[in-house]
Amino acid sequence: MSGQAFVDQLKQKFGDDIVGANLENVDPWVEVTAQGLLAVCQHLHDEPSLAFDYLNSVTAVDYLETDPKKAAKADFEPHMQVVYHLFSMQHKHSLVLKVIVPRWRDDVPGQLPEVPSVAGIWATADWHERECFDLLGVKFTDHPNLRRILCPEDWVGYPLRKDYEMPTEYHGIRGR
Amino acid sequence: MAEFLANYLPAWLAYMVAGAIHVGLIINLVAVGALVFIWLERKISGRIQDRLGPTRVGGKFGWLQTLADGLKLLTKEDLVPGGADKMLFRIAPYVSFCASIAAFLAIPFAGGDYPFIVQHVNTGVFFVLAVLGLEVFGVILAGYASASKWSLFGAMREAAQVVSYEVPLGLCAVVPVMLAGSLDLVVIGDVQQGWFTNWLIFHDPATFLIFWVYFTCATASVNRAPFDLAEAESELVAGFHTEYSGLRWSFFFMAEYGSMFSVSLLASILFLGGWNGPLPITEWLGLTAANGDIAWYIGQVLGVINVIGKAVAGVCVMMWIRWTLPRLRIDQVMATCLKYCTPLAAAFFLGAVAWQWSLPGRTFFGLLESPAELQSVSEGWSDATAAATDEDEPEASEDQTVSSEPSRKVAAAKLTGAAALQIASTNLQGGK
Amino acid sequence: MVIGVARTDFEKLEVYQLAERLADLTWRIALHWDQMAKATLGGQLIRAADSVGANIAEGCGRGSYGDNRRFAKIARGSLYETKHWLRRAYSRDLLDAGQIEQLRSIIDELAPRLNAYIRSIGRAACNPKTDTTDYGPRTTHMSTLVDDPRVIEFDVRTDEMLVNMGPQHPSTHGVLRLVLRTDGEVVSEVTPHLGYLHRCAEKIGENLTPRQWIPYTDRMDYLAGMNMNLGWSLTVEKLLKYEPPEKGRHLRVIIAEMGRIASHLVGMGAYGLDLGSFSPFLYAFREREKILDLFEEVCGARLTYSYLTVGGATADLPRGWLQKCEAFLEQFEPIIAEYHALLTTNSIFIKRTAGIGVMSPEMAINFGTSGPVLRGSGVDHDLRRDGEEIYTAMYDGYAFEVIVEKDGHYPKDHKYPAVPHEAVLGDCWHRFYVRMLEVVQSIDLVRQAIDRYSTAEGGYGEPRKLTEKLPKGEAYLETESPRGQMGFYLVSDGSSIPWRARARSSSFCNLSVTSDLCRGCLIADIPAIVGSLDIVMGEIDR
Amino acid sequence: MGDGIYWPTFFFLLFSALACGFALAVVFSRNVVRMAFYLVMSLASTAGLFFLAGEDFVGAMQLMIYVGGTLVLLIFGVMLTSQKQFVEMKTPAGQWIVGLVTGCALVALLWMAAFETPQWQPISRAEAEAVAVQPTATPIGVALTNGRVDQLDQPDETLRGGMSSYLLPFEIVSVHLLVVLIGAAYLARAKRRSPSAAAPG
Repeated sequence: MSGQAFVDQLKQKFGDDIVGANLENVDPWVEVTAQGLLAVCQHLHDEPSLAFDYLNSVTAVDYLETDPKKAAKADFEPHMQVVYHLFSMQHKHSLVLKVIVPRWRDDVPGQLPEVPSVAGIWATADWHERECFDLLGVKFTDHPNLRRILCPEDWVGYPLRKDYEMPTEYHGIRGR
Repeated sequence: MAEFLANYLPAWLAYMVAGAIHVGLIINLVAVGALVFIWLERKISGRIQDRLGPTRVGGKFGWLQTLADGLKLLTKEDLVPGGADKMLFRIAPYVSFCASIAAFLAIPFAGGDYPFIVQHVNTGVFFVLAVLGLEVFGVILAGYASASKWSLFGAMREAAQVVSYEVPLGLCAVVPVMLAGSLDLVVIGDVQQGWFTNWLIFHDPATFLIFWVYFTCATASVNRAPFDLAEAESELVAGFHTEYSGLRWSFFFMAEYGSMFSVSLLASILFLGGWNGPLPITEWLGLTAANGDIAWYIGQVLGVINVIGKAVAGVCVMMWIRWTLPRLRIDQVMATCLKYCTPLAAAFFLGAVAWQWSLPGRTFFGLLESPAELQSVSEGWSDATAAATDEDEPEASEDQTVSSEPSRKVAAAKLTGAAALQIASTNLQGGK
Repeated sequence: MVIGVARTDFEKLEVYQLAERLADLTWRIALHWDQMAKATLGGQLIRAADSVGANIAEGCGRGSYGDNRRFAKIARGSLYETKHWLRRAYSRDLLDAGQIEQLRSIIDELAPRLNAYIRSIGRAACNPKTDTTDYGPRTTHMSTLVDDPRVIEFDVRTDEMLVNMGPQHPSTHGVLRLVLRTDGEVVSEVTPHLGYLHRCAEKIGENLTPRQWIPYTDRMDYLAGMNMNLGWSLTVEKLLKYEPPEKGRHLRVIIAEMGRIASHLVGMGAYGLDLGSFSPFLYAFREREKILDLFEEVCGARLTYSYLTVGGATADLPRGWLQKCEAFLEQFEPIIAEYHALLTTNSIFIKRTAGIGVMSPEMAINFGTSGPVLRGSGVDHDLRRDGEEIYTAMYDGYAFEVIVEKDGHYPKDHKYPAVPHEAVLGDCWHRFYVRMLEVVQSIDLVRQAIDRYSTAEGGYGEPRKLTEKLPKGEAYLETESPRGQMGFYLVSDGSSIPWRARARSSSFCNLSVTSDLCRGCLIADIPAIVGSLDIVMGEIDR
Repeated sequence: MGDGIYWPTFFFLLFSALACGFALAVVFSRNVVRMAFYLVMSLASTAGLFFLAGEDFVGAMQLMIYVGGTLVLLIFGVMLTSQKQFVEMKTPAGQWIVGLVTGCALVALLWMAAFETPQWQPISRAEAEAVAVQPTATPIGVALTNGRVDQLDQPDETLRGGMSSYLLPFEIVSVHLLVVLIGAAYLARAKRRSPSAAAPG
């Protein structure tokens, strides 16, 4: 199935939940709204002709230019992309899904952006989402156990965010 | 020895000196034995694993390596965990070590009229097995007093395992006892003199098989791989001795090697002819009591070398197994004991009884005539009525034993056994 | 050390549920009172009513029975205080008849149950699953009669223990920490805790050019550094749309497959260690050393190579290296039979691994496992055959079969020991076996690659410029590294430094099945199961 | 030096002092495992007394059954079931009194029994040394299987036949022990609520 036809088909089924697609990139991607993510994923997983039964990775990319000079020239508004890489064991094809959310919910610093958890569809999402929450501060709603996984439980901040600053001290250990 | 010393010293001092010498020899045997065995284990494991093992300390073969290790252990801090029961924690290694040493009290190193033995206990087999079972107590105390969960797991495993393995171990030891007609280790060793065909392992197929059951159970009861569940380093860090350091830790090791040595000694006496070599060389060379003290003494020393050599071979086999096999799981260890070893031991025991009943007076799988020492015991098996009617039976057996230069003690033990069997047969008759 | 920590799921306690109902009801009642009543009586009443449940919960979380009992008694005090405030409210005409009836029914039930609960603490932990204590006269539905069908007979009752396996433990392969809930030797729950080796390599990747990040990939799966280098290089090349020359392609196959052999040797040896067999470990390291010698000759390093890089490799293979490599393979191949004798076909080894930690293919896929772990469950998937074009092109024209049990048997291109009848597809034994067979397969592949390499024309692939600008866009690529599919995700904004560099670790996903695989096993099975997943913490924690 | 020290007496006193001392330690100790440890020492000293009396078999039996078996199992049980690490035991005053009364009664009984035994006088050294050490296991084994050794000189054949053996009582005791063991295992099985059955009901 060609890229465009596939996107059209998805759009037909899910309407406005499919926000857009980039078919020019090396790995083409489809953009989904946070509200529609669960339904789309369930469809991708269950539909026999697609059968995306394998979730390679869940991660997020923080789009924020911290340098004020470059920020003026940046071609994007600050936002957060949550990226899902899917694969089908049966058909040996892959797909990239993206969910774009604000860096902070309602633009209040400290309020984590929310994306529904897909751990109910792919068990592996459990740990990937925990890592994503830990390092990038994306809150996956309805996640069975959303705790930090790589950093200590009492760590402050989300290290992979572009505006993260390493704490000067952690339990008496100098940070920088 | 006390009698000998009494010629030169006052009686009370003679007893003390003799006792001190005996105890000193035994402690040295265990301690030096442990040193040698640790070195041996390192060399053997090195060779098995395609490397050299220790090479530096003490010259060519690194033979002083254990001593260097010992010195290092001596200088290490003696740690006691904060939450531990301090008294029990400190005392536990000594309990293990004492039990391990005590087993050597009743193990003879050479037989005959004046056997090389610290204390001639006439129920030697039983005593050694009982005392070996005490070693587990130190391990359990150590595991419990350490206040560490890993130690506790180790102790629980040890308790379950050793208590279970004593059953088949005892059953296996009963077979030589039955064939020799005595619980006395000296007697059991002496009845196997002559050619290697007289060794009890070759007595019949059942004894041959039960020897391997014995060896398996012995390995398990001294906690050697693949049964080293109590210290299973890949699961329990170091099991019961996780919290120990320095000298106390080394005491556990000395106890372990001491026990390995004593069960191997027991195996060599019970099954492998004890101090009797495969060929009756001492008899050929005339190294017997009849040819004077010096000859007798040399013969005895040869016997000691024989028995220790066999035991060391047994220890080496245990090491070989350890560096080859993976470890069993605790439920598999228990299943091995309860489902395989115990029934097998029982079956082979019955097999040995049946063999002895049907083919009395034969040895080496029934191919050869038994030596005279075994005859007197096996007579009881042959025909109860015949024994009962033969009034001169005790004297007859004495004649036999005298003719083949056996020890008086063997004869005495046989006499009691023969008398008892005689009564038994009369009883059977009376019952009819 | 505390044996028998009370469980913290207080929510399931009936006393707690009643206390919750009481607190919520008083809240709803007091909400409609006037300002004066709210400020005086209402606040006090709600505080007292809330404190009943809060103290039960806090006591439950305290761990020791003494504390628990103390807090439960405070809860009882709060209940009496609530009663007092309700009596005042009643006498001041703040409650109607219906409300009084509701409150009375709750309090009448709560008071005796709370008393019974206080008495029961210590006799049974506040663990609703094991708790059969009768909480009072009215709780007929929680009978402890022997013929009650809900009561089952268990083994000898022992206490639960919470044990930390790791981060310093001989068999957790580095700094993994497993928290075990055990009952005697049986493990009821395993919770992995990671992050002891976390260096946030991805953050470092956002500050370095792709070629500068290569050494950091070495330190992910430090037992197969070459394969990590390859994965990242290919990802960058995918974004650059660059194809290395043919000779470089074969060079990469030689190096990657040798890396796979070296890595599987550690996996095999360490698995022996986990099961208490020491010698195979040294045999494996003896052979691995020879591979490391070869690698050292190639790039000068023995562990962190940084050899394969964006564009090809940092240098061509030295002269005479291929002969040494072939000599090694010649010497190594017959030795594998020894490993089979010591481990694969050893009956104790089979007893310890067969039928242990069985993972169904569905579960393996659902948990995103990969590599030998996935194929050990019978899923026919290998990225060298099924991966993306840029990766499969490397193996184009090579003859190899995916090592997986299909239709009840493994590929028959070599002579392998037979599968024991105890082994179940997806158990520890199969995972181990797949690794052993992959070693043989890799030997084959290296031989093929050596043939092709020596006849190929052209260069081996010069490294790209260190500060070369990347095209704008993003690329994700997974490669088949020894432990599974190692994925790299590269987002570029057009500068020479990536906007985002992400490493998707295979061991990370493989480890995530631990708690499901280990449920209800014995303590000794945990090293067996975790070892069969063959994890490397450097890659998991990154 | 003359007679010097008569060592058997010395060891008798030593072992009995140890046995009594550790027995008292058992009574006054509160920690269950320490108690077990003291009990082991006390029983081992008693075994020493047996060895001293030439009863090797009974001594070894004492070691094997009590020390190696019973007490190990006791500690095993404590380890498996204890709520916290080191179990302390407190004895209420009432139990002290009961214990004291029972203990005193027992001591009085033993005292009487000991002094009513006619041989309870020290024998001369010459007599002591003249007593030959006999094998201890053989008579027991024989008595178990086919005949009573103490009645060997019974002249009447028929009477001798009647006192054939201890095998039947021994078997009865064994079976009895087995029954006790199974019963204990049955009682020790804890009852727990099955999660599956509780969920729907």
